[in-house]
Amino acid sequence: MTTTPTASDTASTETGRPGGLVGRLRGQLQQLLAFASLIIIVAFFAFASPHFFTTSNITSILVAATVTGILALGTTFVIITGGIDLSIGTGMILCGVMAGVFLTFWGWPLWAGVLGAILFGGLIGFVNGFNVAILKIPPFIATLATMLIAAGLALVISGTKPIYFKETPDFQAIMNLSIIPGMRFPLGVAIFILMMIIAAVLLSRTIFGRYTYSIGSNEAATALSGVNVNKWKIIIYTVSGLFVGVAGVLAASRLSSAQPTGGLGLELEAIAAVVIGGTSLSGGKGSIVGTVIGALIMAVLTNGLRIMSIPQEWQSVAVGTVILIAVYLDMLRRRGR
Amino acid sequence: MTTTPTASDTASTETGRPGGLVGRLRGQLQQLLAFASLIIIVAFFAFASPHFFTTSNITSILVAATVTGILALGTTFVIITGGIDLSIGTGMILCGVMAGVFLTFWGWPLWAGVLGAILFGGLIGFVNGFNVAILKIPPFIATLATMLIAAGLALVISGTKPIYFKETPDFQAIMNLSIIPGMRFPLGVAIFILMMIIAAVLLSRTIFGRYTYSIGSNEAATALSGVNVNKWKIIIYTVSGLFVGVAGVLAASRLSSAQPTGGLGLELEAIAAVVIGGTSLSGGKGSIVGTVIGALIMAVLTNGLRIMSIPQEWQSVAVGTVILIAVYLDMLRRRGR
Amino acid sequence: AAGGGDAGGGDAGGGEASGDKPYIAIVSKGFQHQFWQAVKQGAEEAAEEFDVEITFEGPDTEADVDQQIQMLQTALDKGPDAIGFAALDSQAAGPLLQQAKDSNIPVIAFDSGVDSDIPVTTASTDNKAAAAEAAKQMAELIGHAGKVALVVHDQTSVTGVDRRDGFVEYMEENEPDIEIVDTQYGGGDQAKSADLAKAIIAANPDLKGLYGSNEGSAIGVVQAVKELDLAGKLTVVGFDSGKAQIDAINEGLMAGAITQNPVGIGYETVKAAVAAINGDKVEKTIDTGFFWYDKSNIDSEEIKAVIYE
Amino acid sequence: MSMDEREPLLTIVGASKSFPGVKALQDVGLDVRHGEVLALVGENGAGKSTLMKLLSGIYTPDAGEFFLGGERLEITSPRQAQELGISIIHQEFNLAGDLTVAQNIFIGREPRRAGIFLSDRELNARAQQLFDRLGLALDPRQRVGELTVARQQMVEIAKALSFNAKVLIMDEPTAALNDLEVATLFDLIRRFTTPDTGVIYISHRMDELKVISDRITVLRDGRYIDTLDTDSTDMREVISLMVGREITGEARPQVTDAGTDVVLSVSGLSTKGVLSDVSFELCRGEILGFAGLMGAGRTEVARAIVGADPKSAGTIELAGKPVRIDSPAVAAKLGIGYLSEDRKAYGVLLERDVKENIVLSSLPEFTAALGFMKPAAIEAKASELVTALSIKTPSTSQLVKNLSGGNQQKVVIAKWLVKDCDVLIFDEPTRGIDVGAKDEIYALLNALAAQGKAIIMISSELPEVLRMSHRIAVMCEGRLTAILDNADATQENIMDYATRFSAEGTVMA
Ligand SMILES: Nc1ncnc2c1ncn2[C@@H]1O[C@H](COP(=O)(O)OP(=O)(O)OP(=O)(O)O)[C@@H](O)[C@H]1O
Ligand SMILES: Nc1ncnc2c1ncn2[C@@H]1O[C@H](COP(=O)(O)OP(=O)(O)OP(=O)(O)O)[C@@H](O)[C@H]1O
Ligand SMILES: [Mg+2]
Ligand SMILES: [Mg+2]
Repeated sequence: MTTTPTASDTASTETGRPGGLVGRLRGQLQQLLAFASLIIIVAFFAFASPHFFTTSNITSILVAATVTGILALGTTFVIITGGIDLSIGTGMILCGVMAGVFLTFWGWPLWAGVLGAILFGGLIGFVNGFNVAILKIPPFIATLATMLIAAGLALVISGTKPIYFKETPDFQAIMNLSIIPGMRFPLGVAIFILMMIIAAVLLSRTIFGRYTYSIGSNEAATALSGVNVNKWKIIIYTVSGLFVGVAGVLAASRLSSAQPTGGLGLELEAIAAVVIGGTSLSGGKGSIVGTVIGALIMAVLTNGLRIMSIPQEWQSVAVGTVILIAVYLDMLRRRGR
Repeated sequence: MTTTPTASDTASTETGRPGGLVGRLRGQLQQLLAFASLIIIVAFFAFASPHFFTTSNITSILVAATVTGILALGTTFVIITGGIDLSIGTGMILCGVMAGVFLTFWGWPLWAGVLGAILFGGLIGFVNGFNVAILKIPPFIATLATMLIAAGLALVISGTKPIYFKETPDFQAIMNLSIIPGMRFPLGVAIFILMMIIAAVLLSRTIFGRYTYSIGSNEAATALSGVNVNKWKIIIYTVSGLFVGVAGVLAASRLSSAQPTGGLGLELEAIAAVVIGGTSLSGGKGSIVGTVIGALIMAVLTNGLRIMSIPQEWQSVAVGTVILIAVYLDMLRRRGR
Repeated sequence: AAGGGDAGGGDAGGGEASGDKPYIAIVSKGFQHQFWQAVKQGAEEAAEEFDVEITFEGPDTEADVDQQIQMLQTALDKGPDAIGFAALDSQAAGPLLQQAKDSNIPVIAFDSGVDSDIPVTTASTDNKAAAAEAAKQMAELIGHAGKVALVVHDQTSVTGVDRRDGFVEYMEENEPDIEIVDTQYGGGDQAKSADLAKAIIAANPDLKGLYGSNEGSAIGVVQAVKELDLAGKLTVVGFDSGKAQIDAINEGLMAGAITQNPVGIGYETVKAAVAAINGDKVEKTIDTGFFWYDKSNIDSEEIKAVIYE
Repeated sequence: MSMDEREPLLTIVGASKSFPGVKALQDVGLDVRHGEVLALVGENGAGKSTLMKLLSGIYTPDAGEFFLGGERLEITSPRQAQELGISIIHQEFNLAGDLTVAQNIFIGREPRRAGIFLSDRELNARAQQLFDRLGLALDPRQRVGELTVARQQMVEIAKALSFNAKVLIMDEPTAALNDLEVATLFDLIRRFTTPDTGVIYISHRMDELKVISDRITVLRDGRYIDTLDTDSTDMREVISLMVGREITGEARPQVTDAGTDVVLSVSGLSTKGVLSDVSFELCRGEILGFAGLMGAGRTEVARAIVGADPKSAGTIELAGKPVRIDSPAVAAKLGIGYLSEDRKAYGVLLERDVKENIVLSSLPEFTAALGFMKPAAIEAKASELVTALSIKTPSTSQLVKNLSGGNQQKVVIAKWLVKDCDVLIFDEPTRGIDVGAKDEIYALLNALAAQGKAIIMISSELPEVLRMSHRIAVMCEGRLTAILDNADATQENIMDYATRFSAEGTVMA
């Protein structure tokens, strides 16, 4: 493989930037290979339980993957820059609470409340970006602090009680509205898919995505080339925050209530999805398709083990083992190239 | 500050290897500066509450810091290599459960059971090291998987019930035995201090510590210098695992029972302590003194805010904010040099 | 509509693995704590007795509403004959309960109840009343005067809030000389609860009593008393049971505790589910009760039946 | 080249810069005239790179003023320097390895659509145009991380030339290039210089200066020494100004007799895609030079021998016994040391100090019982080598990243001198090293050989190869095309063998 003249094309597509048609096909082939783990897992469960491969359950999996998946999409950008964002879990909770504040406490119209909550996510991201880029606080610490602050504020602002969307009963439709007649295919999943497309386009076709890769690959060189690295880092964290806002709105919509707690641990799950999808925590490499596959692997595993009624204590053992195997195979394949 | 001729000495001591007497003194001075954040926080609480700065409460803080602190000490090595270990929290829980299995289920003598549990921690570390070094699974994913597996196994092995040390009532003395007559100074804290010394010596005076820094600084160059990087990585993760084992024994000893749940979240707390202490997550830099200071900052903050009866939801906001400020000031100081 | 089809399949296939037995999926509020393990034990006993298949699962923490909703969704997708459900947030579960109703799957609520008319019955304890009983006992033990503090396992979940409010409200209404100086939350983690109880004690040297709102919180409080050598000087009142609490009561470290009847809750839940499947009539509420136990009655048959090690 | 009577294009007056413990520049001034190539020379650590970093906005000067075309400049950032027309090729590469060649060249200047959307097609086309114009055979779509050092250097050059700069600064652009590539580079420089532009050219290769420069400015120990007209100057004078003493570099070695007992025997060595069937023998006391064009596979031979890259075929015998080497650790244990050509990626630990780097490969020898290190012995050894190689550093506790490029290179060499290896493979060992120090390193290599060590020296500088090697192996496209005795070798026949099988084997047309 190394000797084929287009090996470089493959490599470049791995980073989401297809180089010509051949490269594009090769890139897709490679993603298909990563896809293989997912397919094997799905096939296994479909074989093991008659309840797994039903339209209804597949929808359930997509619903379950939506919130973490959207978090993972947004945080993929941050991770490609070589950063990390631990605040996405509790940040999402805080955005949900803000939706409750806007809609229920302040009586804003639906669209304004939703927009407000999403922008609030952007604000959290902006603060992270500012702390990382301007104050030079390491991303791990900067976002850990935001994680704690967001968790606290969600409780403070909500008065440690769930906020229900009494004024805007339609709010729950954002996640739950069935958009395909005769099927339980909720709007939230469609939004998830839309977010995938937005993320993929952003990462592979825009200047924003290019600088994301460039900063992650060699921040000093990028700065020396005259790119305003600080500005772009702030933008990247802010965009990731907007994804957090969307996830927060969907999570609250799903539960018809803004729960002021929880969210902790979701950041690890989202980051795991990103890394399982082949994005490197040291930056410079990664793709949206990978993240989507990673998020689906996690969701399918959790769902499948529950459907099979595996005792709960064994479930986490199984998830851990499967993650190890899937990533190991992926490594083998990459080294094999 | 910027222009002092021996600032380079300072820099090298920062990583724990004193360069001559002057360098040593300067290094200590610098740690003192990092120490300053801690002192300020302590001073603040001492001023704010008369109940804070009492022998009894200081002991409480040390007891509270012991388990997380020992985890942080061990994981400092892993982080200096540029790795990360998410399995320390649940791994510790599993080691406690194993102590229960050895002592209560299998009736081993006290010393054997304790040793067995510590070595079991080493085994967990070895598995992580093997997965990272040989299978080339990224540390984040390798240890995330171990985290899940350990959490599950702790439940499975214990039968989802706490294990009590009925056969070895002395077991609880390991953490709780009062070693200074007339004062409530428990053995566990002394063990914590002993572990600090061991870790500091390992990191700064032995070939083990030197390779830890080398691998973190430039793994490829270290390998090309003829160092068996894979072997040393496994050793480093194993040693970190032994610290996890010690922490697990102490945690179980404190409660006179091996609790099969919990531990999740402790890994982030320990990693935060390490990073607050100035160790870089990108590897190559760090010190044990820093980690100890970091762990104490976390413990003092939590305790002080509780002593002041700050409402819990505000506590996490305050902790997050203080961490941000402390690390920001530390950055300023470093950049200032 | 698809859900209905699935449920039908479930009926025909008889749920999980073993052929014709009715299948009851139980989604609780927790799974790792001894309390929930005891509920599970009761449910399993009933399953044995009535020859039905059950599964029992619950989220990692009682704050994790979303995880519970996912578990409920998965349970519905498995097409059970009945569902046992202890809601972390009734409102959040609304759409899924509706889905269960549409699919004709009877829902049995347990523990603290579900705020909805869909469940055919609710097997629960009144947590608030139970906590008030703990407050009453505490007041008597400390002579109706002095400072007390609470270590609560959770700030937002129904059990956490009820067990806090029941205690606090009783004191406010009935004990003018008792001052509640602090309430802190330890997530039910023993070590963390011990650390924060020590901080409360340090900040209030004249504290008379401490109340731990569940097993982990109560044991944490006991541990703090132990580490500070305050046995006998501080009155500790707990909640739930478990070996450590029983030992603490026997050793005099803890004055006493409230226990619900978790085994009974589990048993009644499955029993009611079986009745609902068979189309029998069930009472709208099943009160599983709560009990105060201390050194004096801990060995009685009545208490032995409702506490667990 | 015609000189202008106008004011100098660029003037630096009184520039000073200190680092902790180091006065890197003291009151340095120079000027670049319109249309000229000004060479800047000086020993390692003389302050050349630092001066250029002041000019390109990376460091802020402690004192000093800059004038471009008579106007005073306030340089605050690299971007601003670029906008002012100052373009620089740094001594250390500044490329994003995960991006492609074209993406690297146009970072920050991407052709956009609708403000935010990219067109890689257009980007690649522009890069291709640039390469065509410059006559470089680079693939715009190749990932930079996959390129050899030399090709990465070409990317840097292309990038610098793609700005419409007034002043082009090149900090040791030829350190990784061989003669043919250097010739092409000079061509590019000549085409670049017009009456409105100027070039500052930094190099340690004295022979190049005659060819390309108009004047030569000499720095020593951070101070300005003198500026000379190239045409009327003898290079020996420049060198003595640089180092403060006379150097008598011989053109050809006094080749002592190499031994005849074979230490290392490589046969049929192949790697996936690069090497095919490379066989040679290396004797005790011998220096075997490896010559070849960029990408000929010399580095690959070395990496395959020490097990840094997997071999697809071939056997290696050490003192007659076949050995299996699958990692550099095994190689080191067997007494084979490898010094990489890419010091930043594979040579130094930038964030660690000098002594730690020097003893890295031989740490077990400085370790007592229970793994405790012997700090005194380490310090003594490190100091010894700092003196022996005249490494310019305030102390052995200085972080390596704070050393000048050439001094970093010396640290890497020191690392392998400490370790007692029977076979040493030096890949471009004098990359970035000044003339004076080069002589010292040559002397060291000769001494090592005289002690009976076997040395492979890979070098892109033919004079160096000719001067040092007993025998010279020439490679082309992954094959060994000849092994010549020193006496038979000339620059001409080496180049002949180096281009033996290649119609389009060179990077530059
Ligand atoms: N960031 C820094 N911190 C401390 N010292 C530095 C730093 N950068 C350079 N120096 C010191 O300044 C002096 C001049 O370094 P510079 O890199 O300018 O040398 P140079 O002439 O380019 O040498 P070379 O030919 O080896 O590249 C050296 O002694 C070097 O150690
Ligand atoms: N990391 C890599 N990935 C892909 N191809 C590579 C890599 N490194 C080297 N090559 C290819 O291997 C061939 C041999 O390169 P090598 O570095 O061994 O040559 P060299 O003779 O040392 O030349 P140079 O002067 O460039 O160092 C070249 O065609 C090069 O493109
Ligand atoms: Mg230089
Ligand atoms: Mg080479």
